[in-house]
Amino acid sequence: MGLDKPYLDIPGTTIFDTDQAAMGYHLNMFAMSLKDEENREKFKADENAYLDQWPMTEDQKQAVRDRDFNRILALGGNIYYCAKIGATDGLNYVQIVSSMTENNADDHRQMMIDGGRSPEGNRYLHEWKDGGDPTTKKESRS
Amino acid sequence: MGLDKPYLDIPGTTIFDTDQAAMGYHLNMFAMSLKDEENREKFKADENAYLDQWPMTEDQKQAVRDRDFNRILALGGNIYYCAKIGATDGLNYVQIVSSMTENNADDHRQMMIDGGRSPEGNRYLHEWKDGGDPTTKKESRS
Amino acid sequence: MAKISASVYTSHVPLIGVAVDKGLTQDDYFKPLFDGYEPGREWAAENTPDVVILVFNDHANAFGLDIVPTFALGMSETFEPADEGWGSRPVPTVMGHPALAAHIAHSVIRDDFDLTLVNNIPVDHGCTVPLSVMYDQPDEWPCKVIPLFINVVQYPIPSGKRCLELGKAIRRAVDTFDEDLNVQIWGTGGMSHQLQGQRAGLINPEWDHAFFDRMVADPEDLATMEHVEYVREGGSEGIELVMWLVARGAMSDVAGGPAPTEVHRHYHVPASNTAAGQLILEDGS
Amino acid sequence: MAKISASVYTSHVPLIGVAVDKGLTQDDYFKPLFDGYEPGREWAAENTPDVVILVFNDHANAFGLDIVPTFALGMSETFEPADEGWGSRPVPTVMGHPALAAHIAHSVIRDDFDLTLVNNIPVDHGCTVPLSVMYDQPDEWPCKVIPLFINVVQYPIPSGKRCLELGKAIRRAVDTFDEDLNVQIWGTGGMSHQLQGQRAGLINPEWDHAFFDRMVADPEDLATMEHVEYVREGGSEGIELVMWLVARGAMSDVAGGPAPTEVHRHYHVPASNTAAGQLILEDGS
Ligand SMILES: [Fe+3]
Ligand SMILES: [Fe+3]
Repeated sequence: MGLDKPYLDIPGTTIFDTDQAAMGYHLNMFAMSLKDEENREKFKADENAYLDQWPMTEDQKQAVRDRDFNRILALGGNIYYCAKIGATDGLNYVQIVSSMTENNADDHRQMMIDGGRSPEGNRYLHEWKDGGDPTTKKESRS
Repeated sequence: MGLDKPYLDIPGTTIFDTDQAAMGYHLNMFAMSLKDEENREKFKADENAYLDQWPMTEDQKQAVRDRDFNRILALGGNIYYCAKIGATDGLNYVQIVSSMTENNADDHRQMMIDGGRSPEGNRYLHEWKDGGDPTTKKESRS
Repeated sequence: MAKISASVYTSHVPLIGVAVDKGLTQDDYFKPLFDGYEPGREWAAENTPDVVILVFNDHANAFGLDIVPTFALGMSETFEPADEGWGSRPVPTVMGHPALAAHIAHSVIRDDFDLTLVNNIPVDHGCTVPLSVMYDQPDEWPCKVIPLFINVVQYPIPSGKRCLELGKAIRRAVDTFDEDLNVQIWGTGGMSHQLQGQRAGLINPEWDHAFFDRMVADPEDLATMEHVEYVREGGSEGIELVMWLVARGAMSDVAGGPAPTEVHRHYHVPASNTAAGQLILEDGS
Repeated sequence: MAKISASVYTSHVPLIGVAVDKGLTQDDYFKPLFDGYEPGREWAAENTPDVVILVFNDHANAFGLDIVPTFALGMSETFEPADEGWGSRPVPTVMGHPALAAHIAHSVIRDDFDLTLVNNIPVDHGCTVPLSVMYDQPDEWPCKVIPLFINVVQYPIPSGKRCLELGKAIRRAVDTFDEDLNVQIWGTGGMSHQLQGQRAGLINPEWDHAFFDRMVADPEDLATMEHVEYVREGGSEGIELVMWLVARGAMSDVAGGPAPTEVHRHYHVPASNTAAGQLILEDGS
């Protein structure tokens, strides 16, 4: 049998396993490099030149340029590594996280104050109209 | 109880445990740096300047300058790390290893061809006249 | 002899650190959270240990993808706060306890745990935020800290059962350390939260409260929970709660001793994207 | 399905690699050693596996003192030969098998082994010399290799029993991998030798021969041997022999299957400072 991945049946969720890690190796190592102030400055000064130092796929680079975190995760990114891209932009975690959802940052902050997203209807792929396809545009979900 | 160290009762032998590793941290990391050709060239060009980049004790630096491998080990060095000092000098393992014993390199090589050092009389500290003190001059042992 | 006297369980949300660092703890947003931390801080002031074994996960600050240890124990004298992308937190250097760490390493590896031993490695919010939660803003942390890194980021990650067993082995190790030391063990991370994907923002108070109850009353049973349940019910980053089991395994009741005493429990939503929880158990023996 | 068909046990002395690299294998000094390797090479040519799980220890080339894993599994596509101080060996890049490595990681971690997973890490003589012993000087190695690093350099190190159990877990993992793969597992290092101190040069043929016999006939019993006996009888670097138990644990007889068949045994003193040994066992099932 192949790897047992019961977590694939959870909608809107990408588990960072060895397959994702293999796909996203350079993407994540690029993102992790931004923990150094010097590298953040270089990235901000010339984003394309900085990205070209890393043997990432063009899709991965474009997802970074677009700050499309759902796509970044689908292409092997891990949220802790890739949050450093948002940090470099001066964003906080609520801003980064909300960008992957149907909410803007203010709505997301308010949703959290109101108790967060309920697990009801969000546990299994079949509970989502689009089957929880992570590449579906978030607006079309609900 | 403290750490159980039954290996302290073996003569002429230093086990690289967490205590030795803590003592020898910078010494070993200096030695490991010599796995890079560029660093070997720097070390050969100016040994003292290179050593001064590492926060080692003066004793450790002097043991390196003296290529006194028994002393290097007593001060926390590990043979695999510190063999790179010998490698940088162009020595092979028999030359490095024999320097810690009563033999010169040729005699040591011949001893190995003749079957090596017997375990007889070399298993316990009490079997050695000097009690296996690692700081005893090797010439005075037998 | 050294002895583990208590265990603390707490979220380690970065924003909680920001609130302390920037003096925002009495703002409307943070006040209910920090009011709930007050009893824990009073307890901490009266029960300052010599050493905390602080169980947490790195968040891409100490380790990259080149070396991913399942369990890594911090052996060195000092651990510097990491720059995680926003600059380093203005908190004291974390001071280690190399002698106790070495003793634990020898004992636990002999006990069939395949630890990775680490030196001179930075510690991120996972380690420093719990210290701020308990000790606020001192010039120096009031105790030594042995960081214990658990991989909960890149799957495969260790099972709940394995985490509980590691805690048991750590208790056995501490019990045989010569010096008189008051040791606490802190399990950190959680509670329910999800930082990624379209499901981000998930919070599950019922599940979190049940987790508290089972953590106190029946950790062996709780330890059988599969990873997928943590993720489905508690969010993808709620998996961090598995680390609480390491601390729980170090309480004497799981080895047949008396039950621990619950000193304090606190739960608040939200801290940033997270349900923040805290639990303090004094050892029964 | 994948299957572990054989295990190979061999010394990995740097000088053996030098002899191959420099074409010295027919010199007076090396001829008796390499004559004894001939039957193993013939067997290797007729029994080339798809993948070798190669058990060895790093010698301060891949890991430093900042991160010391007990067990580390190589996950990546390629592993470059290390420069150990004398320049890199002129040997092919070692090609990994990421899919099987990932499967083993998931299975073995679920089985309570606390692996460290490593990527893009150099491999030293511990890995490349056994390949030269078996395959001489090909343009490319004839099989994929999954490096498995065991810490036998900085104490605490894993027990013989733990190494044997790891081998058993690896067999269970390989048995459940979907693809048809012929897998071998090689345990390397040893035999008796000591590279340090005034006792350097120690060789113990009686003990080495007994080690061979016990390895074949009763690995469970051999696995109870304490580290101090390896060091006292087999020399401080003879401790490497504990790694042979990982490979031995992956033979089916230790899990109740039929005994393996001994294909070849070879012993020669000296290779540099070391007693060189080789043993080949075909799995019985
Ligand atoms: Fe966390
Ligand atoms: Fe070796």
